[in-house]
Amino acid sequence: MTMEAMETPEQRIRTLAVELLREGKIDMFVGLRRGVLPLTGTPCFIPASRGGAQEDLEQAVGQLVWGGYSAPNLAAYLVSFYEPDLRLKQQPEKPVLGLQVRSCELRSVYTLVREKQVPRDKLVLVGVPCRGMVDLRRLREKLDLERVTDAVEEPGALKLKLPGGEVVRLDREEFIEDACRECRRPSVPEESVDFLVDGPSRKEAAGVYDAVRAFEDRPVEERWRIFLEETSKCIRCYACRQACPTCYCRDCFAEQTDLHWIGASAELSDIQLFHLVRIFHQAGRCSSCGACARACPVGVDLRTFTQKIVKDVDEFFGSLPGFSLEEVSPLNVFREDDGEEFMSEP
Amino acid sequence: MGKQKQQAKILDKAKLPDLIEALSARAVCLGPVRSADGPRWERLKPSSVLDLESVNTRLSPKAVFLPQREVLCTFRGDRLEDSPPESEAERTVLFGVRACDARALQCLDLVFGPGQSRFSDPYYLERRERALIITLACREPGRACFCTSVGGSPAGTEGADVAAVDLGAELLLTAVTDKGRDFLGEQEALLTAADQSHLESARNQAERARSLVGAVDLEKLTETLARDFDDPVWEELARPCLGCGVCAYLCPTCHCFDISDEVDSRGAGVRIRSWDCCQYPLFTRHASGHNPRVNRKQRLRQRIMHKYAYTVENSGVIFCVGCGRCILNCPAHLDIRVTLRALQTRGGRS
Amino acid sequence: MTARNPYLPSPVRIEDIVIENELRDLKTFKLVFEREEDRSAFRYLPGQFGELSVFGAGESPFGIASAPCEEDYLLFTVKKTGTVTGELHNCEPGRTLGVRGPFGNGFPWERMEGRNILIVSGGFAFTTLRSSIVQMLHPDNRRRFGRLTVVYGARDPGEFLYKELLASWESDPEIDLTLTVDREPESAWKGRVGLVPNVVKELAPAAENALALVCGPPIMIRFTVPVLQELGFADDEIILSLENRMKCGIGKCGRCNIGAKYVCIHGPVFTYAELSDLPPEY
Amino acid sequence: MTADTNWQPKIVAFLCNWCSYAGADLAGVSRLQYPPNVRIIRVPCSGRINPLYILKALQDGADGVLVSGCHPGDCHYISGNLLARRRFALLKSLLTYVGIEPERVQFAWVSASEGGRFADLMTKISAEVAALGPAQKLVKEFRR
Repeated sequence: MTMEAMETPEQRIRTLAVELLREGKIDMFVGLRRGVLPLTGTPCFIPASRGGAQEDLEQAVGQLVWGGYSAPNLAAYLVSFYEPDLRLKQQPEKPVLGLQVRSCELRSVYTLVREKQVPRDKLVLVGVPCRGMVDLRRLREKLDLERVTDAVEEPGALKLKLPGGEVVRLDREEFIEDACRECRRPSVPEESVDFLVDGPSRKEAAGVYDAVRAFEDRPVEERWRIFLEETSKCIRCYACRQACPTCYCRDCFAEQTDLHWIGASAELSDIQLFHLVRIFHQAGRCSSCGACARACPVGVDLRTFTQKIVKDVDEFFGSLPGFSLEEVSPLNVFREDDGEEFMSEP
Repeated sequence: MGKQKQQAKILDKAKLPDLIEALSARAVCLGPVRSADGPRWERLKPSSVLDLESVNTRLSPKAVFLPQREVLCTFRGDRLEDSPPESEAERTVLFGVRACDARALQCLDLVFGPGQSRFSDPYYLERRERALIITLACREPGRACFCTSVGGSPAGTEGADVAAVDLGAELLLTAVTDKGRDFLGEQEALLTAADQSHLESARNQAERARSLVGAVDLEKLTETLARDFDDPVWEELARPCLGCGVCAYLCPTCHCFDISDEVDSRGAGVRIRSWDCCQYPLFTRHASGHNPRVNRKQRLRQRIMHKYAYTVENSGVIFCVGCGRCILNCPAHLDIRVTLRALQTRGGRS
Repeated sequence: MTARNPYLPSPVRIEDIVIENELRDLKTFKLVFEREEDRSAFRYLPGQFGELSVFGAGESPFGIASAPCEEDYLLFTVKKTGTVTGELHNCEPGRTLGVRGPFGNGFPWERMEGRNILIVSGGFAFTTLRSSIVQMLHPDNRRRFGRLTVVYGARDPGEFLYKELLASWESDPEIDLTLTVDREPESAWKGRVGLVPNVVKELAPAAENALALVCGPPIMIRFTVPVLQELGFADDEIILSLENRMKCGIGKCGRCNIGAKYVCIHGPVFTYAELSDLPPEY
Repeated sequence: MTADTNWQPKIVAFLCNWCSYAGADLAGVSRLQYPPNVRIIRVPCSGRINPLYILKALQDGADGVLVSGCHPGDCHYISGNLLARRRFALLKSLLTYVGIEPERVQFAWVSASEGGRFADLMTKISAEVAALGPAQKLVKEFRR
């Protein structure tokens, strides 16, 4: 048994980050640190030049965590590092980033690389195992999360400390996000990253489209009623769009001022158009990471609707965003025998 | 005056439905109602299940006075029609407003009243005038609360017409304004007089709650913000920000808005005021394409400066009441307390 | 509601439209109030702005190009750039628009009295300066001001606004007008050739007892201010007008601020000294 | 809401310039009867159709939308219609999923020589949409 094998995934991430930063292989490491609130993770950006002192670097890297912390998809931060500043004639040299990625984040990264938003050669990918992310919404339904004073995550349990000092022990698996429960590829393939951190990952899920199928089976008016109810909650804060790594348009159609596709306010039909187009634009891109639904402050059930496009792209065209540079966008190609049962005949 | 101030009353919680029924006859009565996503501001019915225990509602009650989408005027073709009818000109009672949110309304009053410019906002002010605010003191603040660091307190009564304290089986109601006194007078039949022990347990509870609120030392903030507009710390602070509008839309004092015209499928035109947010690039972009706040660093800085520096300079008030909504709901789990601390400790180096 | 609702536009009719330039993307709209009480209530200073509505497209702020002494109508010169301006450019005379205002502080009229006035402008930012000049040249007002010097530049001769008015000023002894174009034009051109800052430098107007009103594209302002400083203008004698994105015009909607100052109420006119104390967010 | 007994559905038809528009034209010159409540919008190719066009039509009050292009293999731009076919398959499925009646948004191939097919198609679609009644979903309507 090597030394490495004895490290926990968290220690291994820290070791790799220190090495990469110290050896000058990356300009910045992007990972997660604990948020102030229990069971949350917040993005952590550690630049190589932190005044140079060894202790400083180790202290910064010591914040990096691995676990089920509820956190955004880190791939959502990449495009801003590489998009050109249109005001400048000559673009400055872009940084090389070390990035801690779980499998869903990696799929987003590959989509961004394929779509030329992020250069692969500027990324050092550190794949990490994933046991699923804690679902804060579900926890909130169960207990007064806003008053929980501390929380510890164990492989099979969540231990939360209540204001009175009482500790509640919950079955971890019960409080994992749907996106993770339904994840069919929780492990990072070794060949798709530069470093792979060993550790326990979830098992591959079966029946991933069950929720979509169940929704499809509802009567049409009921489907509309639910869509209406869900979109009525939306406050148009754009958190779903901003949290999504593959919603990267510089000028979103919702904000284009020359064409004015939709109104600027929270008018219901405009909100519905926004979501329909947002979902449609995720065809062939969505990694099913769940970041959009997680980001929503008002609990719109984005997953039920966004997963539909994933399922259709998968079932109609046999395409699912994965871990390679060779995949082609399903909407940039066609087959002569693509299904056309949906088309009308006189 | 001294005697009137003592006008504290007791409402048996079992009589809450009666109170709601009595109020609903003459006013739109709103309160925090239990839902799957936590308490929500809703129109109350006698059968409503009020949530008086949760820390606070996800969305703040500012939407009652500054709706997310509001018609300013209507038109057809190029003709302006009459202003929208004041059909909703009913009294509004907000029951169970947290102290932080009531203080936030006072911030909004500064903006929409005539103070900041010589113009008043009739839409906002009319709703404010029609409304009665009944606050509910916090017994058990949440992890994200920091009202005491920005001048508030869990049992504060600023912005309240009537202040309520939850004493378990009963509510202690104290009038704070004349409007509040009138209200308690009208509801006399449902109320009994409070005695010394009620007042004492309310006091003890307030003290206890106050001691439980986490503190952020903001003593040097105004000074550092005034100095550190170009500090590199802003770049660092903005990096994890996703650029969405959650913090602003959920904030009880954020009030920036847009005005736009919409025409429906039948040619009816409305001029709409809708919430807008300084974190969106479009917010400041000129028609020419030039944008004074073109990147996230500038936009995050604007939000912080607006709340903790500009409003202080213009009206002497910090536009943050420490409700913690931005902390609880940020999709990147950024914590404004950490940001403010970082600005004080790291700012000013350059 | 006792006070007037500041969000409600007053109806105005387009009486005339003048296409100002060869590119045809600048038009001046002559607007007449439909209601006399609106006309008499709309009392403004040069340098203030109004919010123009094209119902259905929206509302945008524009500096008022007419002068208070032109009592019967308002003039707005509009460049076609976005939704509202695009729709405005589609309008024909006779159509009803909405106007709100006047908003903003306007030029410092009281400070200007008794002083020599230097006006420096480039491109289509000349609008509120037209208002100022017309107001100053009015026989009732002229003697309250000293020498009036105007330097106005455009890319080429076809791009000057208010060509008839400029022609009349050229022969007017009450005003010293210099027109300049950026580069040697193909057609005959009597004026100067050269960028505005350079022309100001050459003309070297005296700074003594003078105020400079400067409106133009940011790049012109950036290079003109040092020239004026060199000529001896103090920072608070250089007066600029800003154009941040605005919506409400009344200090509520929160987007036009530069630091703690709102362009719509504290501005749009600021001295260079005031701007130097503010963050560069304009 | 609409108690109007004379109500006729409004149908917006996006027709490709090279085939379907010519097909509609042929229906016209051949004096073939089809319902007059169709608003035709000519586009260069069915591949030019942004899903937003369809959604906007519904939002602005169309009761039904038809998109029509050249038959597979006939596209003037070689494969515009085949790329479009994938997008339409997804869009129609998504709209149906959220509860839009499938008859509201239809896709069909019509060639330049198929005037009869176009007329028949419009007759059928018009009847289907009429049976559904006025569109209520995704429509921008300010109720005051």
